[in-house]
Amino acid sequence: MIRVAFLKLTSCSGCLNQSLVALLSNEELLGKFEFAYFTELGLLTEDYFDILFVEGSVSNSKQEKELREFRKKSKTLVALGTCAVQGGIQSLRSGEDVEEVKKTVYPFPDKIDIYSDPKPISDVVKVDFAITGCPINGDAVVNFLRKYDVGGLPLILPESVCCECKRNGLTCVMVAQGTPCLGPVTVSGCGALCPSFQRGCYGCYGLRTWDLDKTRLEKFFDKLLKLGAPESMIQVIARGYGYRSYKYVRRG
Amino acid sequence: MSHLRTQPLVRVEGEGEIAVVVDGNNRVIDVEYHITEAPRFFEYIVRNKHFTIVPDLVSRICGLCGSSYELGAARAFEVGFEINVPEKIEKYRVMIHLAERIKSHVLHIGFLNLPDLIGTRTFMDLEKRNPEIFRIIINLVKTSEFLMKSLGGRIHNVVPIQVGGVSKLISREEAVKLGKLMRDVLAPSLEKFADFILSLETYPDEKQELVLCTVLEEGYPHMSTMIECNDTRMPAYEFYEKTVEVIQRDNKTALLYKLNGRPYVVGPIARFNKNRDKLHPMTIDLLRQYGWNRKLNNVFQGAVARIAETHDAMIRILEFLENYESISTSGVLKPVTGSEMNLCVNAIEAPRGILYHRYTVDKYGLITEANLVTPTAQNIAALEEIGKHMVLNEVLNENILDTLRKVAVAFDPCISCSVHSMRVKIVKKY
Amino acid sequence: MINVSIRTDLYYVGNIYDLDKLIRILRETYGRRLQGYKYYGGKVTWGEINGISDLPLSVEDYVEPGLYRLREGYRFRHSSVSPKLFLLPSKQIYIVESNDFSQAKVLDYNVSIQYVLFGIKPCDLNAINVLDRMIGEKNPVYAHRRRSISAIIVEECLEPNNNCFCGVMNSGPFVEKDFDIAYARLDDKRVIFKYGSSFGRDVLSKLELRIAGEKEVYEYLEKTKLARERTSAVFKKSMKEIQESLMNKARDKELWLKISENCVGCGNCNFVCPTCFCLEFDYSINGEDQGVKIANWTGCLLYSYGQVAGGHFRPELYTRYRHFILHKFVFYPRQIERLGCVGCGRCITWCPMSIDLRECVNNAISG
Amino acid sequence: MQVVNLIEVLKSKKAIVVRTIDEAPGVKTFALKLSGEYDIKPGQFSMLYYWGIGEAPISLANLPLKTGSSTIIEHTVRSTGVVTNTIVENARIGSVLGVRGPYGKGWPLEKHENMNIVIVAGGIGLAPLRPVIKYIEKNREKYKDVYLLYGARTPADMLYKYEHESYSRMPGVKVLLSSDVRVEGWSHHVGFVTDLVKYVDVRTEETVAYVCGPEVMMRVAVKKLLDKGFRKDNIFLSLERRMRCGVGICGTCQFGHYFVCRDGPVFSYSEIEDYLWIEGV
Ligand SMILES: Cc1cc2nc3c(=O)[nH]c(=O)nc-3n(C[C@H](O)[C@H](O)[C@H](O)COP(=O)(O)OP(=O)(O)OC[C@H]3O[C@@H](n4cnc5c(N)ncnc54)[C@H](O)[C@@H]3O)c2cc1C
Ligand code: SF4
Ligand code: SF4
Ligand code: SF4
Repeated sequence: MIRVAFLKLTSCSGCLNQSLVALLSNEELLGKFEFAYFTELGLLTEDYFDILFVEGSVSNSKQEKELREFRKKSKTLVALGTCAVQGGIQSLRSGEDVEEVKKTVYPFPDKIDIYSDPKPISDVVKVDFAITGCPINGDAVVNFLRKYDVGGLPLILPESVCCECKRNGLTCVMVAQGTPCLGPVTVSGCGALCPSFQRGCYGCYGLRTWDLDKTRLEKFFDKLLKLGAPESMIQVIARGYGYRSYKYVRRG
Repeated sequence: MSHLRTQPLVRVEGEGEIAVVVDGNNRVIDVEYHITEAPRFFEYIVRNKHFTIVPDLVSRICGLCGSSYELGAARAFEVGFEINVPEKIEKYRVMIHLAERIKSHVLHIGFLNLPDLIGTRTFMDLEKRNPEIFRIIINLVKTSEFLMKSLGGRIHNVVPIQVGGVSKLISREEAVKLGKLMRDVLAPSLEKFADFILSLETYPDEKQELVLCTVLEEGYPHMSTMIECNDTRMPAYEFYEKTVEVIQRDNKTALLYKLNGRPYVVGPIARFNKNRDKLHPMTIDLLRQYGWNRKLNNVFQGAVARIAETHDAMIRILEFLENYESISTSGVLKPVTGSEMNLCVNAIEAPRGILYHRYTVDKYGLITEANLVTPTAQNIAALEEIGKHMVLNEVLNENILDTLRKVAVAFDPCISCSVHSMRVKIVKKY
Repeated sequence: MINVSIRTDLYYVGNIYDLDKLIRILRETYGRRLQGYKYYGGKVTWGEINGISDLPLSVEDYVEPGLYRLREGYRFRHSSVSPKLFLLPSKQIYIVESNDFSQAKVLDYNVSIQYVLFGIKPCDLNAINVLDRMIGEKNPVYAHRRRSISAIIVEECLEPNNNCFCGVMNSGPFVEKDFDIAYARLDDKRVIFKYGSSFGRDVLSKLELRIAGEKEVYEYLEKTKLARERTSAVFKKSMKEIQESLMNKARDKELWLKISENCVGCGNCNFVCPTCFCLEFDYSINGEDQGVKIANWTGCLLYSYGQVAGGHFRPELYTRYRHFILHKFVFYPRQIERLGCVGCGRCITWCPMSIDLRECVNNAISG
Repeated sequence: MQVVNLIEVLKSKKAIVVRTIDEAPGVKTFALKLSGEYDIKPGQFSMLYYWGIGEAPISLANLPLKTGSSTIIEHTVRSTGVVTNTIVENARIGSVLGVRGPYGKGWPLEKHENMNIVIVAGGIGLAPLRPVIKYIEKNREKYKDVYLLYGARTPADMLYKYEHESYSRMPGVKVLLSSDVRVEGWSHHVGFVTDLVKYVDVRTEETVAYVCGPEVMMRVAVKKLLDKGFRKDNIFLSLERRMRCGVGICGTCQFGHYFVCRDGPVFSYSEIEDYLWIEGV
């Protein structure tokens, strides 16, 4: 049996739940993988793991330490979800004065132990494979596990959401309805969920880095603004879901 | 310990700890439940964001009941901007919300609570102990996943809910198919599961006096701007911003909520005990068969409330799907941004209890301030009181810790911070 | 271009209800199944045509680069889909194999079904010709689907849309061969029919249409001529000069960088293009422990195109954008002796960045 | 008319690993046993399938060996990505791999009888050329002088080190080696393999060159060979492009108007002159 662990850092458990549900829905996997560590299920064996799935970003030293310890016990580490891969939605506070941030929520802000910016886990440990998404698509986890079982990893194809949108035979909401859509600059994987519900993508799988540079991206954002997108839509991908990539893209 | 009241409140979820304080003779003198999760500052990050994107943002607060956040926020803005969502569309959104209730309750009972009720270590052990129930639970998880995906695109952070309505509804054919699947697969599994849960004889029966709070509505509680606590009714704004006390304990990220100095309880128990006569008649029938058509005595009986709500939700969704008319017009009304500051308030019954949203929005449609109160945060105080009451003055032993863990599990603070994973910390005081 | 001596006996006139009759005859008398542009839920997609109510008869597409609106009207040109969706499915399981390679399954072809492509456009017909030569028998999935098409019924365009340039690509807006029946809407009611094969003639004879009068034929020819002209005045140079010029400038990096400066590499143009045929093979394992090879659409504008282990043959977007243009205008002719672009304008319409292929070609040859 | 079936086009044959050889860090040679005929020629390639993970085009690395009812072929695989990593890491004697092929056009060896042959190989590029050497060895009398110019980043990265001596022992065969970096104990050339072209001493009109290696290296080689007086149609290159199907339906291996899988991978320089110098074509 392949021993699997799920570790949660700063996040919402959504990706863990997606994984859990996906696993239970594919029972043949239950015979091949053993949950060694999964707090939701009350499993807390802590010796060694073949696969460690990590959900969430790192936001304080305690988590950083825990993550390093778990890495040491694991053969393969998989970053699960946009939080782990890019920092996630909580990155929207990155670059801001952390004391101010604390103050808006806590009466005693100085008691809160928190980094100024949430870190993607690749800042702390070596990541062997990344599954992006907020939340991840459960199919990606199933695909990963099935391939791992035979000795390999899935191939990551760098694509935009538009590719899935078109393959699914959807009508482009941006061109045909004038609805602002972040699909062209967002990493694929969700199956073009939002366009399939007749709304624009808001970038939850993170910003693509390949092929984009600052000028192209700015031109695209201008286009969205012209279509009436609120600034916030751009902030959400540039400073939240795609925070890491955006920095990379801007550096060029 | 410092007591104070402040305006902005915080949500909690994730990893937790039980702290037991013992005296020199190893007797328990105090119990604290801590949420050790690092905060994500949603109240901060929604600031300066346009209100139309806020439902999608706040749905990321919870990976289990994301759609409650989404719908709760959307409704808050609709209330604030006086947008009238057409009845049919509103009904559709309610169905997504009920589907989430099913999914959440099934996960909670199956994975977290059931092991305690039947005395196994984890859900996985059930495979050998009771393979039939194991199968049934997996089946329920699968079908409720399918239901969520069909109505909302994914199992949480659903896609169609937007301020002003939904972006797309399923077609009539899809509804018929889905209805059939529910009737053929979900319903029979749920009947069996309900039979199992309602016939268990392991529920503790002693009475707990609880202050119960729900949103106030004509039907079974769901979403409203009014709150009812025991018999007192008041606007949600007044309740959360003026009446309840908020306490931040030393070094802890979670805030405690109290009402007139006392803990109160939100969630399935509160809803059930106050409104069980408003459940679907078929659900009431079912409860009667097992003698459960009565007030629940304590939080350990929460599974009964959850099964009842799951059953009720399933029947309502079934009826909805089987009489489904597709609406051809687009489901989203374009909200017009107000010219002044708008106060947008709403309270929604997430699976675990009342979720309160309050946003102030400026004339450009940007959020200036936000306040979110989650069910788990509100239940922590009650959790502590009940836990403490059960173990006070006893000599510390394994059983005590287990009891404390069970109390938390029964409350279902949130799947990820459920006390199955809680580490126990013992503090000595001499 | 158009024969001046008018032969009226080739043409018949009817109205849109004759289209319904045509559908019924094909379905009932000939037992065919119809595939075509389908109006459903406020959109035009691709699917099975069961009657006149499935046809996009009372909508019209208004397009600009990067913009598409369906509005009331009777001049539907096209949508983002094309017959490619039917002939070369966007994602298709090609083969399922057991892990010792002892067993293999492919999808069951239902060879007995005879399809008719109904109401496709002249550019679509030409695109099918391109695909026939490009993939034809090489890809069994395509070949089977192609063979299942027993007849092709074309709707000609008397008023092409803003982005159409089929004239200059010699693939529209009317058809002269490779079809069975073609029809065009003279106005919102009258429809003029012609046949292109004996099968087409037989079917038309069952419709009991009136033979066209000289005036109607004249009107039709006049309109086609105008439409052809409108879709021909696009490029600054002749096709031969364009091709030479494109090849000569292929190494001018600055030029191509400029031309592709607005592109974000999303790949929409590839997917909507009726002649783009590239496939990505995806390997996975299914729930029954079988290895599955799936063919998905891919395209040269995607980063993954040319990406190889430890490197990349076309890392820069401009090289892929250049490939798109060179392929359509230069390489296809070298591969299959005909242009790869049929001038349908889809890539222009559906580009979220409103990039206009015509402009790019013009810039490339003059810049 | 009978339409070809997908099975004929895409089904992999079962191949059992009968021998593995560690060539260099991350590079292994696998001898694979297939039942029946597998008529693959030097320069052609197979699609190797690691079941469930994916396929990769891999050149023939030795002449096929027919034994009774089965054929043994050799493929040298360098681990670089998803499929190759999995093969190199997991495949051992007894493992089952899938093989489709043979595909592509090989080296036109038969056309070049009675000529001198200059082989220029860089790194893993020796793999598709090794069967050429073996073929010449078997048919030594058919060819005149033979040069093998082989370079790698370091001597350790060289393939088939255990055979180099036997190559140079063949009559009329000169083996010139080169390492990109200076390494202790290395007595051969230090620098690029293309530097060795200047040592080739043949009448160019009677000589063909077979080149395989990284694309930059091939470009330099072509330049030097042309400078030396080689005719364009006497220079042959084995090209590499991203490849999915191997049979000309996926379109991802296009190089100008060629499909590398069907029209290549071996091209004469005169065929691809138009394209070779265009970045990213
Ligand atoms: C005609 C030909 C002959 C080759 N012969 C050999 C050989 O003898 N030995 C050897 O080690 N390598 C050879 N290669 C290179 C080898 O095909 C790649 O290293 C291999 O495909 C990488 O696959 P991957 O899955 O490990 O890489 P990933 O990057 O994970 O690639 C995924 C897929 O992309 C395609 N791909 C990736 N890289 C290449 C590439 N360089 N060329 C073509 N397709 C690629 C494949 O379909 C591959 O499965 C040859 C390539 C070609 C085109
Ligand atoms: S709807 Fe969005 S994702 Fe789909 S093609 Fe249009 S821009 Fe791309
Ligand atoms: S379409 Fe965009 S926002 Fe919607 S699920 Fe996909 S990646 Fe996320
Ligand atoms: S390149 Fe553009 S205009 Fe030409 S056929 Fe393709 S989509 Fe149509």
